[in-house]
Amino acid sequence: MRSDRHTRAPLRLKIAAGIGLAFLHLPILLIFLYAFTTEEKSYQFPPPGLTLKWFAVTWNRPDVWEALGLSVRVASISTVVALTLGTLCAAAISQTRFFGREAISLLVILPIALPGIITGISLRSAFNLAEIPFSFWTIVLGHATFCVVVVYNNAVARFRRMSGSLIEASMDLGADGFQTFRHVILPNIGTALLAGGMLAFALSFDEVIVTTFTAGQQATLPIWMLEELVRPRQRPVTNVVAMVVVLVTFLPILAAYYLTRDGDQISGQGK
Amino acid sequence: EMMTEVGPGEGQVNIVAWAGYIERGETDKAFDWVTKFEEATGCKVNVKTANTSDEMVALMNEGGFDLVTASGDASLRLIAGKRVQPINVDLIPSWSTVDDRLKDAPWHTVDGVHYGTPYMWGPNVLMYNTETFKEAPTSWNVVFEEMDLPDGKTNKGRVQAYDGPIHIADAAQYLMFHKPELGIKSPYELNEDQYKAALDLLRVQRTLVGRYWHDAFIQIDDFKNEGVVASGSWPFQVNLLKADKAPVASTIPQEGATGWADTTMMHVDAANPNCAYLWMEHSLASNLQSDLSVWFGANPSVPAACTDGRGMQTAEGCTANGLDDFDRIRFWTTPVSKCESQGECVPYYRWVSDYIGVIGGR
Amino acid sequence: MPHAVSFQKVSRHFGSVRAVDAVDLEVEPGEFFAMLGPSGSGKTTCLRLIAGFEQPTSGHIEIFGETAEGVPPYRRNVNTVFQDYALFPHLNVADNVAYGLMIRGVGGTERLREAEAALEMVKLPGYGARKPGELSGGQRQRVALARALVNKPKVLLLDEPLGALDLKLREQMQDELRLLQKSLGITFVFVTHDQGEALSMADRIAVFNHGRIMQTGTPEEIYRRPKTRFVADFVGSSNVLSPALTQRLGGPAEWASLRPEDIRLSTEGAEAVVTATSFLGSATRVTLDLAGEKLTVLHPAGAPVPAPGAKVRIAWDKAALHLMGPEA
Amino acid sequence: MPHAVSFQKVSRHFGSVRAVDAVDLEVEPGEFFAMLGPSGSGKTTCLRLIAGFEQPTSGHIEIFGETAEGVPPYRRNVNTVFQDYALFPHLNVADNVAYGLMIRGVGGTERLREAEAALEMVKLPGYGARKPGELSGGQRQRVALARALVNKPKVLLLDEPLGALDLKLREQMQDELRLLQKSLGITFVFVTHDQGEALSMADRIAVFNHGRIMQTGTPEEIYRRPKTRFVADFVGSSNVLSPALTQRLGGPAEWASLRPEDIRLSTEGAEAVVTATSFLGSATRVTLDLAGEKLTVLHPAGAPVPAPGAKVRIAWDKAALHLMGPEA
Amino acid sequence: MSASALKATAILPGRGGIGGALSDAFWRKPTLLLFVLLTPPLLWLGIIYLGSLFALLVQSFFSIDEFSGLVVREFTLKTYGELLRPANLDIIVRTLTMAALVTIASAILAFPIAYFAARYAKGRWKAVFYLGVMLPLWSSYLVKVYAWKLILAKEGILTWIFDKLHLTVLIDSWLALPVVGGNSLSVSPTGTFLVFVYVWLPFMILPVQAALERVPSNLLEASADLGAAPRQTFLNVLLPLALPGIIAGSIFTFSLTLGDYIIPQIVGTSHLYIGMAVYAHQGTAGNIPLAAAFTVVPVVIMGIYLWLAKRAGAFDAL
Ligand SMILES: Nc1ncnc2c1ncn2[C@@H]1O[C@H](COP(=O)(O)OP(=O)(O)OP(=O)(O)O)[C@@H](O)[C@H]1O
Ligand SMILES: Nc1ncnc2c1ncn2[C@@H]1O[C@H](COP(=O)(O)OP(=O)(O)OP(=O)(O)O)[C@@H](O)[C@H]1O
Ligand SMILES: NCCCCNCCCN
Ligand SMILES: [Mg+2]
Ligand SMILES: [Mg+2]
Repeated sequence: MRSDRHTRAPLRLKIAAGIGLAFLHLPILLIFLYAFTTEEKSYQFPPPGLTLKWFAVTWNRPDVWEALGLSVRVASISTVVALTLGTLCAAAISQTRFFGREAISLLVILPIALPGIITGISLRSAFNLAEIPFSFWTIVLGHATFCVVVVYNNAVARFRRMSGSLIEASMDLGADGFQTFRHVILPNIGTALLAGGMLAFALSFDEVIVTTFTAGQQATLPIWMLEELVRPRQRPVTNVVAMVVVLVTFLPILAAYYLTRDGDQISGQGK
Repeated sequence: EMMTEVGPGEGQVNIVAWAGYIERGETDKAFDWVTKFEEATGCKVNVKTANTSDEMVALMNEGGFDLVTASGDASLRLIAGKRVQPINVDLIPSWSTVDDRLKDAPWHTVDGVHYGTPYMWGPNVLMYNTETFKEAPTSWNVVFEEMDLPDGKTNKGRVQAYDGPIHIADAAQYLMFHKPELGIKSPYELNEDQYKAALDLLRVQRTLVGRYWHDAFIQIDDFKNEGVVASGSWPFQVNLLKADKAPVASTIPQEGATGWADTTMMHVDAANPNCAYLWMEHSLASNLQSDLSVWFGANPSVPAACTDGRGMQTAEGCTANGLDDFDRIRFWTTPVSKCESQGECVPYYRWVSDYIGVIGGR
Repeated sequence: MPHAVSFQKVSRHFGSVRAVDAVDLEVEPGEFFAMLGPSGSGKTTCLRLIAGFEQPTSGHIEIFGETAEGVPPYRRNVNTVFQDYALFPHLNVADNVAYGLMIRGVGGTERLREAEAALEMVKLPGYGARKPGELSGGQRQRVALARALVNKPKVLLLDEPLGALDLKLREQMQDELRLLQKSLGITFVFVTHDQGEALSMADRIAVFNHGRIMQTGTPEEIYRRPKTRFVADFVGSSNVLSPALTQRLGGPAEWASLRPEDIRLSTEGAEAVVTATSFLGSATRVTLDLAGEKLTVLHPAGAPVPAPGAKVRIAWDKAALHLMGPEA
Repeated sequence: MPHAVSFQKVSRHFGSVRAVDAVDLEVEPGEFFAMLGPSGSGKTTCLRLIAGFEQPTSGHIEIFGETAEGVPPYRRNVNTVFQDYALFPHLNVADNVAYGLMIRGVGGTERLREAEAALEMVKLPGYGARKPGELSGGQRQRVALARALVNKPKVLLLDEPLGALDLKLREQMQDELRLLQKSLGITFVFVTHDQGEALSMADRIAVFNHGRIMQTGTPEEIYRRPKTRFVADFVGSSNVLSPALTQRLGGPAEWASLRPEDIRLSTEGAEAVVTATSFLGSATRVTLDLAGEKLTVLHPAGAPVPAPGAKVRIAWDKAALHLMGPEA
Repeated sequence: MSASALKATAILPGRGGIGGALSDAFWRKPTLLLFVLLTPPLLWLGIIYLGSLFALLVQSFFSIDEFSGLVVREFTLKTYGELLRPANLDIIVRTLTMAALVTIASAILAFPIAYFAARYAKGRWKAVFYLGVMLPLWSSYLVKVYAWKLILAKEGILTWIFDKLHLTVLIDSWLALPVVGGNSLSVSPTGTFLVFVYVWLPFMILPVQAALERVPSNLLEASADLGAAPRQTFLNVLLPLALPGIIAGSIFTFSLTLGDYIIPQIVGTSHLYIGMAVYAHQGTAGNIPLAAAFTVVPVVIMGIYLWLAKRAGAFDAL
């Protein structure tokens, strides 16, 4: 391995990258800071004092748990749907050649390339036309639609890197279509699906706009936050929730990183 | 299709309401007029907050709600659009206690049929920062015309206005006082010239306003953090800011004030009609009217609420909130083209698009 | 006994491309059969037709006397060593080798034992626990071989299995492959575009061009008695003489081939001019200009090499001039 | 006149890996210089040191008499043809070739004219408008060559430029490259791990192993008089004889090399057993077992080939046995 | 081994069962497999999603009854007439300008981060960069936006910091500028712009980094070899090759800016953006036809954009 031909980065690049990262993170540190402020009605800087009580307060607020529960359920189901649809699509696109392939790759990207508000109000007015009442499933419908693409992209990229002859090799060795899927395809695209699934979960978990239009009266975590931020009861509670979400997701993100990185190395080793 | 009897509750009722209208003690434990209702009737109350009358109409048009606390500029539209159903006042025992001035008010009574129960009414006040204004401003000009405020600094960027087309009426009312030659009879009935004058005034206002207020809570925030010192507002914001010890007060300047008189109306396709009727009765019969008028700083539709001790309100409080100013307030109502005062007026849909234009700088 | 593989007028067209065009072919059981030809001549497609990855557009294929059309690859007792090996990156070497057995439901210990035996056969004992990524090219190639052989196929197909290896390793693997094939007695069908490889390894060779077989025969036949100009040219860098030149040199007016190693620089015979020389180690390649046609001579090591520009005379045995007819 | 390239005790270490280890090297102006060696022996690193992509850990480098250390690649009048060509995928062929001119500020028409001339030189006239992706491997190689040559560098570095091409194309390009180098007179430094390529193309060869130069010399010197076992073994598949065997065969107790083509099957001389034969076309390779050591003989075409298992006797010219000393 | 090899038949029996039969069928008729693979996603995306989108666009040819606010389902171009009124054109132009500026700024900010992560960061540092980009992506969008409100408010953190540094004059003179300025940073287009850039930046970094990782380092060496100084290599090789990644990223930044209505509502001057206009007409005013007509704008723009991006090969970099 000699990817490291350039040993040192130019100083200017380091500074620019550092400033960029700082720009990305200072506001997040601020969010963390205000999870500890003693001031509950409005924020003032610097915070008048620090306290841990908001963690307990948050823990004891049933509305937080309700919203969190709904968000987790919505994101999980959306991710499962996106994984299924995205993988099917990726398999069709990369394993076969047919008229309209290009159109399909465009179709998959459309829901994320069009602003969320369009997805939102299209679905909402379609629900109205079809007289479908808002429910858990209307939210999932909206979320899964724009999550498909992240799974699809990851899977297509992995399929592309996966040597085409692997599938033939498996069949050659006596495995039929299903056995090949189970023993060769799945293990090889697994980490890509994991990464895609995580991104899909993240997108769904944090989606405000599409949810606003497809949730009716249900509150997912972001909708709860919107309400809470606009009409604050105990402001730091939102910060506690945001902070906990970041910390809780830290490990899975790291895990996904190492998993997909290894996957790339394996499939890239063909020389 | 008016209901003839109230059956057992369905378990829930969905209400579109103004911010601060339906409290269950979450912001302040003392103000809770929901919990007891839920316990007594088994009807869980779900509230969707709306910020403008237009939002309310849109939500009701879309459906999924049982009740709405509609102001006069929304109620007639809802009735005309057949979004709300006639109310059988016989099923609401406390109907008789309603303020006589409101019982047959034209914004909820059409051809003698009632489309709701009155909820609350009040003025749109001028809220101001008491550190900037040592004395209450006497004219709305502080938010309409560029000037130096008593603290010696310009009002540019330090005042706000309501982000709803109905604010055109505030401008018209201001002109009624200052430009009588325009001949405005009602701020909701404007001919082309009068309308144009109002828009011109609002265009001047646009240069003074940094950000329009759309949400009561965001306005509160702007008064705290963005250096806003004067704006048309609701007593509700004044109350909350005062509770936070912010230096604000409110007044009704010499030009008078527009205001609102809201009605609890029921959706034609209400899924929970029984709970809806139970709520309407509750809204008139319980501590609600009294506590609400304290909480929001406005006037109950049941005058007895000021005095009968069911809630926190007192006779003095009601007077302070303007219970006796009913005739001075010009209540929100939907502008229509066939208007009473001068035959041909600019209809509301133009108010909507033109106000968007004004905010956008046109 | 039926042929190991038999093609009867087999064609495989892709749109307007005739990848395989009315090919008749017979591979005998136990034979080491090479398919040789330039890039795009249809060798791989032929192999894929045998393996079942392609279906013939027309014609009939039999494997050991049984009809193969319509039988999916996983039901053919035929295994393939892929050009890029196609080892499963997520499985270690032992599991790669045991894959076919696993699919057939052979139990865990049993199949690992057999895999280890196969690895021993390809001289990789004890490598079972490694991942394919941790092997060198030659080692991977052997694992691919073991993975195919462990299933005891009736025919083993190899698609340029040595293409990616460097020269030294390639020579070594050539010897090993041949030994293995002879000792196992399995029919090997081997695709290559390297004529040296085909000549040195195969029992018989089919030379492909444009989807058709130009000639089938033993290496000696192919090398010494090419039927066409194409074969003569492609197999060993032979000199192909035009009818005019052949006639000038004393033969009939036919196309002819003349091997570079059969030409001697001599004191008598036709005169030619040296245009270039190139040292090959075991010999020097001398390029001549003979009456406007290019001629290559393999000049044995040791003897003095003429300089470019020198005039030389050339001679050869009568028998070395191989005639291919006027229209080859 | 100074050397084109001169290394004085140049080392380049990567951590504990001594990629290039105290190398002394001189390349003469106008020379076709080959660096030959197994994978990982430091050839590429040497080339990168000349191009300026690597800096020596110690030692001194001069290019045409000027110190090269500390001079960035873009200020060296040296150009490289990369192993995988490194053509810019976003530029068409003409713009690729004209890149160096564009960088130097040569005007649009002028540089396209020069690019076209360079393309003509590599026999790709009229290909300017294509994208690199639309070319075959050989064509890309030529574009890379044109792109380097158009800058008229003083030294042209080529890192296994023919590695990715197939046999036929490779032979053709070898001839073309040599012609071009001779006609332009530019110094070529050429890296390869294919001994045949080095022998047939270079004026001089440096054989690398483990970051060190084992021997430098003309192809003939390298081939016929290898200084060490490693060189003998690596350059042309020579037979390397142990001191014991050499002695048995009548020589001194030294390591020796004996070329396969120098051995004759004969009626007298040492007796050996044939273990394998392999038809190479122009000859047959016969593998023998001589007193337990393996010996390869290149048996000329035409003569009858002994079967495996047969006993044969072998003979060679005294001069063919090249002694390398007791410790080579 | 050889003996048993010769005994077996050349053609083996199938696995049997439904799996076996289905597998054989798929093998024999690949179009059947394709059909099975594509049906679910096409039903979902092609029928439900595109169907809804189409139904929405159809509504732009309806109008609403001006008094009751109910939709009149008769074909008319009236709504488009309304869309083309100057006030609405202002909104469209304003939004496009903002989206373009946000995209350019994101690209400029993203490039060094992506470049460093792709070329120089190794091992642990690579992981740090990855987390550094992913974590902001995972932190709540809304909370981030509100954090910015806190930073930008007149009584906010920036003011506090600049005040401590005695540099308040800097902010004030910027805010005094026409067009970009305003009463405070949080009530100015500058503020809206900053928050947009902040929130969408990771969406730009990831594809740019992916594209840069795919640029073989020997192309950069080839460029240097041909005489190009680092700056020239950047302009002539690196930038063009990273372009698909930048375009892929810009699909996000551009489209997300086009449609967002929350950020300009929280941090901004009450000037409408397309997202807010759609939201207002749909939700506040109940004017679905006009809202639908407004959505046609991003749909058309993104349609063209995607088509161009596809041609530039940006989809591979997404
Ligand atoms: N799936 C396919 N679709 C279209 N054309 C194909 C397909 N497979 C092969 N071909 C074409 O058929 C011809 C023969 O291809 P084939 O792979 O059999 O050649 P080959 O002899 O193996 O060449 P190489 O030595 O380059 O591997 C070529 O022209 C090729 O482009
Ligand atoms: N950037 C680097 N970092 C670490 N080790 C390196 C680096 N570049 C080269 N090496 C090591 O230095 C040694 C020589 O490498 P080099 O690339 O010069 O070999 P080579 O002779 O060109 O081999 P090949 O024929 O495989 O190209 C190898 O062991 C290699 O792994
Ligand atoms: N991380 C949350 C940002 C919201 C992005 N939503 C994308 C959906 C587009 N339809
Ligand atoms: Mg092939
Ligand atoms: Mg190298």
